[in-house]
Amino acid sequence: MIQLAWLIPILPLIGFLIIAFAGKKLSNSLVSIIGCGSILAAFAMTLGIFFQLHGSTQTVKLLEWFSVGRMHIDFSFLIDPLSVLFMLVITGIGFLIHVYSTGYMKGDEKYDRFFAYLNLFVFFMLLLVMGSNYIVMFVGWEGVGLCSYLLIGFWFKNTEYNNAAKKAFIVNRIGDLGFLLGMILIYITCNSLNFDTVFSNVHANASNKEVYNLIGILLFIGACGKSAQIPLYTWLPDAMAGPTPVSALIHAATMVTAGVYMIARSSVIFVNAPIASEVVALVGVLTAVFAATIGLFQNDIKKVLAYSTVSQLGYMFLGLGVGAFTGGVFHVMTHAFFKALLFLGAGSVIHAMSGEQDIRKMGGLKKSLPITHLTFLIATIAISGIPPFSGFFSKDEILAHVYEHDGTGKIYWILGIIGSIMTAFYMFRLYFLTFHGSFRGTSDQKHHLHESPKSMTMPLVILAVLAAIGGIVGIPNVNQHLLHDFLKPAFESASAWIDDAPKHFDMDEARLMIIAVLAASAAIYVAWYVYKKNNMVPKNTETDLPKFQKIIYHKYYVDEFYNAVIRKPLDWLSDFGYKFVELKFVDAFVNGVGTAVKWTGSVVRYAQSGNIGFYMFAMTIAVIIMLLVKLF
Amino acid sequence: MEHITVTQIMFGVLSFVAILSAVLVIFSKNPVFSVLYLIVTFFAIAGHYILLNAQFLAVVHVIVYAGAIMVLFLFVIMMLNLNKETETHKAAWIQIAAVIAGGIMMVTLVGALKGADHMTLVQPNDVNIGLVNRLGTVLFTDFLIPFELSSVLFLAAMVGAVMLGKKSIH
Amino acid sequence: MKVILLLSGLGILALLAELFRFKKLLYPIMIIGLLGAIAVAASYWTYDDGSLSPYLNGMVGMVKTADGHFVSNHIIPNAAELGSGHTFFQMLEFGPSSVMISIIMLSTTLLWFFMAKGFFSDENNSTDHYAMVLFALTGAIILTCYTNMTMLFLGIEILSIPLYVLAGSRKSSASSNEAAFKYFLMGSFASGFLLFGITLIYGATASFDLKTIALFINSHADGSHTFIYTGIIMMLVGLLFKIGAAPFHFWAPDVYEGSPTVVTAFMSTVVKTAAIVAIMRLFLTMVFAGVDTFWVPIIGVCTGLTFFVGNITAAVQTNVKRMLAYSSISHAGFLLLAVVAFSGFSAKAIIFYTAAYSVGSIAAFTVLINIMQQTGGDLIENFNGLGKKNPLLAVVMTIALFSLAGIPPTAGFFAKYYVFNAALSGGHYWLVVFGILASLIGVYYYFRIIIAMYFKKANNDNPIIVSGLHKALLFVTAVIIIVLGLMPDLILEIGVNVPNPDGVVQIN
Amino acid sequence: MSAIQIIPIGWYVTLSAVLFGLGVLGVLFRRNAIIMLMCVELMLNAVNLLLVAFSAQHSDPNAQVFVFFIMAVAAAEVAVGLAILMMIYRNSKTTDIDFLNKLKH
Amino acid sequence: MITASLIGLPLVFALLLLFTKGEGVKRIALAASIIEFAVCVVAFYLLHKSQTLNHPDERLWMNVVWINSLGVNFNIALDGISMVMVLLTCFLVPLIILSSFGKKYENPSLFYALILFMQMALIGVFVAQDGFLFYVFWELALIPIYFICLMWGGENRGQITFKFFVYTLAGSLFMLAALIYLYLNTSIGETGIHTFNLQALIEAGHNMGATEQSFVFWGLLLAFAIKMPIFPFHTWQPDTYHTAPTQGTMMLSGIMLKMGTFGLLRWLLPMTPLALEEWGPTVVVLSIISIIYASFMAIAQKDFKRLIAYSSIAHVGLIAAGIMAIRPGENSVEGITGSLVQMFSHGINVVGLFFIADIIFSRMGTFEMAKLGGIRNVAPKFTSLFLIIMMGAVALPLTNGFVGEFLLINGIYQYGAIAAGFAGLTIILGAVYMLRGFQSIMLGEVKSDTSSFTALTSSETIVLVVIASAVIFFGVYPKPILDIIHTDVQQLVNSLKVVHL
Repeated sequence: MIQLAWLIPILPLIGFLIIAFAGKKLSNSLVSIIGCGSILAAFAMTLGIFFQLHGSTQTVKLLEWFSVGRMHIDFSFLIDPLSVLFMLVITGIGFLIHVYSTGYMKGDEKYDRFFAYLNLFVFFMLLLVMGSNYIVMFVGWEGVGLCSYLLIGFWFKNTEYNNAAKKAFIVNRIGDLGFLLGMILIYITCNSLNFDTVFSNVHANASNKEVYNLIGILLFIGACGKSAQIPLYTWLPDAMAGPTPVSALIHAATMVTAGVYMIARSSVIFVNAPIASEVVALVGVLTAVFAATIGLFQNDIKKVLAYSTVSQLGYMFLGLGVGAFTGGVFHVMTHAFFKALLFLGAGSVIHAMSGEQDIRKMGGLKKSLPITHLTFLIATIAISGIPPFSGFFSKDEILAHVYEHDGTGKIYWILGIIGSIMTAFYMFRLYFLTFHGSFRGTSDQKHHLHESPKSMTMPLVILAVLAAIGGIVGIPNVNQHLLHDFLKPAFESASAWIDDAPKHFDMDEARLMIIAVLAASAAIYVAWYVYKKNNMVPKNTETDLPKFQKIIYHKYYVDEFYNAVIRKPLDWLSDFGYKFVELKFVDAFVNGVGTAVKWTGSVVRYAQSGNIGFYMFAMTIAVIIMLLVKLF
Repeated sequence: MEHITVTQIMFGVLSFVAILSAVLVIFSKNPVFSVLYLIVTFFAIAGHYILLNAQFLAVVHVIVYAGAIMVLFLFVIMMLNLNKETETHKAAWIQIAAVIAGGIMMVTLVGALKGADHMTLVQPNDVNIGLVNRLGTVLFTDFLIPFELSSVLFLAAMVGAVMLGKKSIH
Repeated sequence: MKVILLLSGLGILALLAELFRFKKLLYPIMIIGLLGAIAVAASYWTYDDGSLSPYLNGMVGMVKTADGHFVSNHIIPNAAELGSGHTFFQMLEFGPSSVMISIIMLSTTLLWFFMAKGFFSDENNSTDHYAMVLFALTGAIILTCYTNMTMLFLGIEILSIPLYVLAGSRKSSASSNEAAFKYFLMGSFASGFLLFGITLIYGATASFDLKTIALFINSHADGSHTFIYTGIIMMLVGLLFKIGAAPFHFWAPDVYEGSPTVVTAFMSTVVKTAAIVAIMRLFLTMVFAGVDTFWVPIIGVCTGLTFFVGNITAAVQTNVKRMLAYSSISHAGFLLLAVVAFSGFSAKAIIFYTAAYSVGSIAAFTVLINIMQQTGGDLIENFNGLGKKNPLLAVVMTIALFSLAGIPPTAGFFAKYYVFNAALSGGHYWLVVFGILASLIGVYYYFRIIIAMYFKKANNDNPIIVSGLHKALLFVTAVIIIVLGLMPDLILEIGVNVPNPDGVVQIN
Repeated sequence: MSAIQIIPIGWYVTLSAVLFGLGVLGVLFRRNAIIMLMCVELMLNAVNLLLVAFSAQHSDPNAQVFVFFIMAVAAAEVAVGLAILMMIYRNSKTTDIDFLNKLKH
Repeated sequence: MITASLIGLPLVFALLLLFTKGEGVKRIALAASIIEFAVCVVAFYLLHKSQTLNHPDERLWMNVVWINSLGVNFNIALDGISMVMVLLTCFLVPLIILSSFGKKYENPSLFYALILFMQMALIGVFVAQDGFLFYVFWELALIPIYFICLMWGGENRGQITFKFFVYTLAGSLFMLAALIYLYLNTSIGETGIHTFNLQALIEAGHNMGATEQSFVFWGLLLAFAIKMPIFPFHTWQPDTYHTAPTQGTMMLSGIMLKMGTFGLLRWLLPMTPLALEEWGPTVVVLSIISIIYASFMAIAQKDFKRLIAYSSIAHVGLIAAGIMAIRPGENSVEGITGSLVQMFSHGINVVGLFFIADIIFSRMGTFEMAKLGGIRNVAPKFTSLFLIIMMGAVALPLTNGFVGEFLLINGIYQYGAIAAGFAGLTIILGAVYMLRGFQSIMLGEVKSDTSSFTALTSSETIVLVVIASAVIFFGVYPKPILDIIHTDVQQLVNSLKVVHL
């Protein structure tokens, strides 16, 4: 079974090929069947592997790709607990979202195209997590970027959407460059790009910290791009332009966690790169807090979720940075559950609201959308870190490790708690504004309000269950931390340097837990007080906002800042370069040579005056010069 | 050289005449005078030839140059009715430039060849080389080919002169 | 010698033709005569000795010194061993290079006759023109094989005097008159310098015989060369004048433009070839080899100047004929570059260059004549749209211009190649750079015609009709250009042997 | 007894150079084509004189023979040259070189 | 023998075409190029076999005397490096010919004859083992393209093509001088004649002093730098690409600029070790400047064809940097291998892109991106093909652009991390301009002009599909290319002489 693992990515690829080439001729239902079926099959196979794996690590070779110098790159797959975990998330949640999409995208004229892209995305995502070397990972890495581009700009008639897609692709590419350079440095250092060789090599030459720090930072730049960390996070909120299932799958559950996967995969390198790890943690925690503050005052339902995603990703990196690899991966998993659920719920709301995304125009949807409401609530609680929902456990594990981190740990921890307070606040703000209070939309919308079809609610329910109970795999202070034990082989070599083990439940951790829960509860209370009890609705006009709120509402003007500092100068520079340097200088110089020749010619020709007296005069002068120069 | 010999005096006189008349050739306003001065120059040169024991050549020189070529010049000048000051006088600076250029040319040339003074006679002088029979022998043995080929030259010049000189039919 | 006799005989025959009224027969006789001359010239070919001039003791032997420079190896020839070529009274020597260049010039003249057919038909004395050309050719042949200063002088005059006449042969045309006058007056002025130079060299060496001069120069220390040096400068005036090199080039554009076009074609091919071969026989043999450090810089500077003036002025011309005149100055620069190079490759370079350049020029001038006759002008715009109007003319013109510009696979490319080869082996890097720049500017003005032919719209649709003879001529020249461009060994293999430039002097 | 035994060859050289230079000067100075032609003749005569002097110095008749050829050529040149001048005069009624500058640039 | 026939066939067909009239010409030309491609495949097979057997196949080379007196031989050989380039040529020419099927060129027989003639010259450049032969083919390739541009080009072509011609000729004349200089320094054997043989030239180069080597180096480099082109020798390129008829642009960008990079590889690298040591860094810097500079220029373009033209400069800059970043003696084949792979890939991609530009122009009559937009609405198939080819151009993995670019940046990194960082900017900037172009042409609401965008004709579809398939095929399976060059690249790298200044 494991040797057939190569089929797992191939299945969605086949799905993609069929739909892409024959999509026009197939009926929508057939497209759905192929699209969902291929993912389901992949999921089933993954499950099979999961049960057969027993903590082993196996490599499955599909075919040789290229081999240059010391570099031998195969299309081969590494099947180990880490990858299997991600595969499960990808295929599992991927399948659910496919199913959801059959309802959500119903009636769209490019229904087949959508499924084709989704399948292609799953293919690349699987490639990313399954690859047994950095190159295959990079293939997936860039491939998901492409799919992200295609899906964000799925409704390509809208210029803004296109811009968002383009922005996503380009910002990602900035990160990709870092990844690429990091990869090359790995190759130069370790003479290979295969994970096993690289890691054993790093293991053997652990003292080479400077290089590993550089590699780590370069890789992390890549992760920043893909996983939307400061300073490369700006694309993710814009990426919400894509259809909501896309946001759920790509921009919440799977693709954005690729960075986490990459660092977790490279754990051996990072544990030997203290500075890089510190950078990861620092950027993670800053992003977590920073994005959370922006989330506080957003009014677009998807934007709130987007910033929340950025923030949660920050937590994951925080975990990775302090060495809590299992914690980070754990949070990836739970986050996938509840964030996918949130997005799908939001999608359901938007679907019901005929495309409206502004929460100021919603309210009181509890009644019309009971299932959506319930599942959304579960997810909200989960993300806010209230036990016993899944988010609590994963976040707790990260924060517990952070607290113990040498030096900066306490500060990180405080920041983490602040972040989670804000998370709880804005999530419940979102929840109350959407589902409670009175309906603030148009009567037309009110008339249309309806619960979504089965195909959409079923995935919601399944995800709600997972979001609720997903945390049990990582309950601390049980003799067996399931997830940790499962992932152990993947982080074994890293654990030679760092203790990634779950904390045994002691008074310290209990105190931390209680503080965290209390803080979150307080935030929820405030949200309830403001938005439920007082029925406060964010104002429509910006002018009334207090200054700091306005700044936050405008996302600290970071986009504007980037525009002014990077994009505009880039445009200006290229325009200036073209108009002045290229045309007026380089090209003009070349043309100037021609002009100079002609000008000289037009002057020199006057020596040919036609007067024979002058001719002979010139000849005589020439003779005189010759005689004078050569003889005296 | 302590004494100035007769030959040297003759050399001086002839040279003076040659140079003076050459200058006059250049600076005479009337072309006819130029021709006449040139003939004087030629005679002076012929005198030099005689001094140098090239008697035959002196004779031929006078016949060809003074007798034929200069007459031809004179003839053309007369025929074209150029025997007055028709020459336009361009700006003075052109003339000055010409004089300066020519002068420098002259000085340079003289200067360039001054270093040759030390060249002395390498072999005893043979006074007979200028005689007809010696020249004839050389001309018809060593220089036979150029002699023959100069006929081509003459033919070409002749035909050419006729070609250009005769009036076009149309 | 036989060639010279044959040619002068032909010339006289041409003159007689008018008298005895067999003008109709004359043309075929001319062709046959020229073919005969070529055959005779070829019969002088000897395979056993390939040096430039056996009489003048071959190519200058070149020795490469430790610092990478080439210097001539002054080895005094042993007089007893000299003279294995076909010498006549020690005046002429029909050595390998003479054979090659004679054949080139004779063939060019043959092509020229095809080109000129019909050109003088409106003149009442076309036979005189033919006779003049043949006399000039006689002079040119003399210049390929002289071994005596007398013959050099006579050759130049025999070449020049008919040309003065030919330049003025459009008697009613003011520009033809002016051309003839300028050519004549400056020509005789230059002859004066040449003669003064010859005299000075005679004064130093007591001989007009090149071999004796060579012996003298090579056996005397540099200190006693004042006469020689001055003489060389003065001779160079006359010779550089003939080849049209700056700063003695002023006559060329005016004369080329003013002369009847076929005469211009003759001047820019045969006459230029003769002039360069005259230079070659003096400077690339033992004659002036002993004083190369003296004359190489002089000719080098002239070469650079020639490149500059010729090309840069050609670039601004609008009149094709005048442009070709300036371009011929530029080609003179290339020929001189080979002389300056003063290496074992120089002679070959010159021989090939003259061949390539002559054929290319004949083709270009043939096209130009047709254009002039049928559009009434010789401006570049008269070529507009030729690519559509008459593809044959356009294609041949293109090939010819490519050859003149030195672009493969044409003969002109190899010509330039050999010149650069020679110059580089002689170590004249800056002149090579100059030459490259000159080639580029050359491309500029040649391609203006190509652009006009293929890119510009024609002013009218009048077709250009080409006579059958000209068609054949154009075809043949194009083929020769291409064939020489692909198989240069056709000339070079049977040409002058290149002595080993790294080795020692070759004395047979 | 030849002058060459008494008079140094340098004197002749100088004389010839002066005459030659005068010829050049004349050619440059004058504008009348016929006189320019005459000055060219003067140049040739300077050469002839020098040749004869050298001939005497070297006791070599070759130079004198060479002078014959120069004379011959000079004659031929003059014939052609005057023919050209006649032709020009017929067309343009002038022999002034300043009017013969239609061909230029 | 087979190599000679690779050169001979197009020539024969070109001559044949000259004497053919009528509409059938294009089909004959297509057939000819396909036959040529078949021969090329056979050659590929033979080479592969001889490599695996490690036994030289004499059918792949030919060495006969051409100009005896100069020591010039008609010495051609197919090795792995040249095979890739020949394969590229033979692969692209049929596509280029096919791409012209929708057009009516005046005087078609001449047009196609010139294309085939150019193919002949290009193949000659790639297989020449003799310096002189190389130069002759090098120039020969210039002539047909000049006429193609001059006779069938767009606005203002006279001036622009002229600039192109003179500029490139300037470079090649200096190359000629450098080659002659090398030639004159070759040792002479019993024949007493120097030789232009590549190995002899290399030997001569190695024996020269540092200054001499520098001159030779720059002479050669100038030609290659102009042909590729790299900054600051590039200004002929955008205008020429823009003005040339699209088939001409394809020939220029797809194949001809590879002459420059190929020249670097075969003729410059091994020739002058001292100069390489001294000047190599300068060239790398220039190349990297041209990557960034051209990318900026591409961003500034409003005209799609010009955008592609500048993008081509950027790509070729990367290739050049990868080649020149070699450090002799370090046995790092990545840069060289990458450059070859990228030459191959870039040829395919850029031809595809120019064809796309042409398709758009043929329907809309403009390359102005501002006037286009929304074509995706009416031409989904075209969009997909465009997208695939564009992804190849931005070097997305699994497209052909990736392997080469990765190896190139790898090679440059081994040379210097900073250099690689700057060179790698192409990944970002490439995405910027390409996506901009794609977006403004294809995406957005359909405009009144673009609504009439007619579907692809069958010939257009075939060309684009073949190119797109190649983009993906060589992205997924670059092994054939890598295998065939492996030995020779290794040999080249090993042969580089280590020097220390």
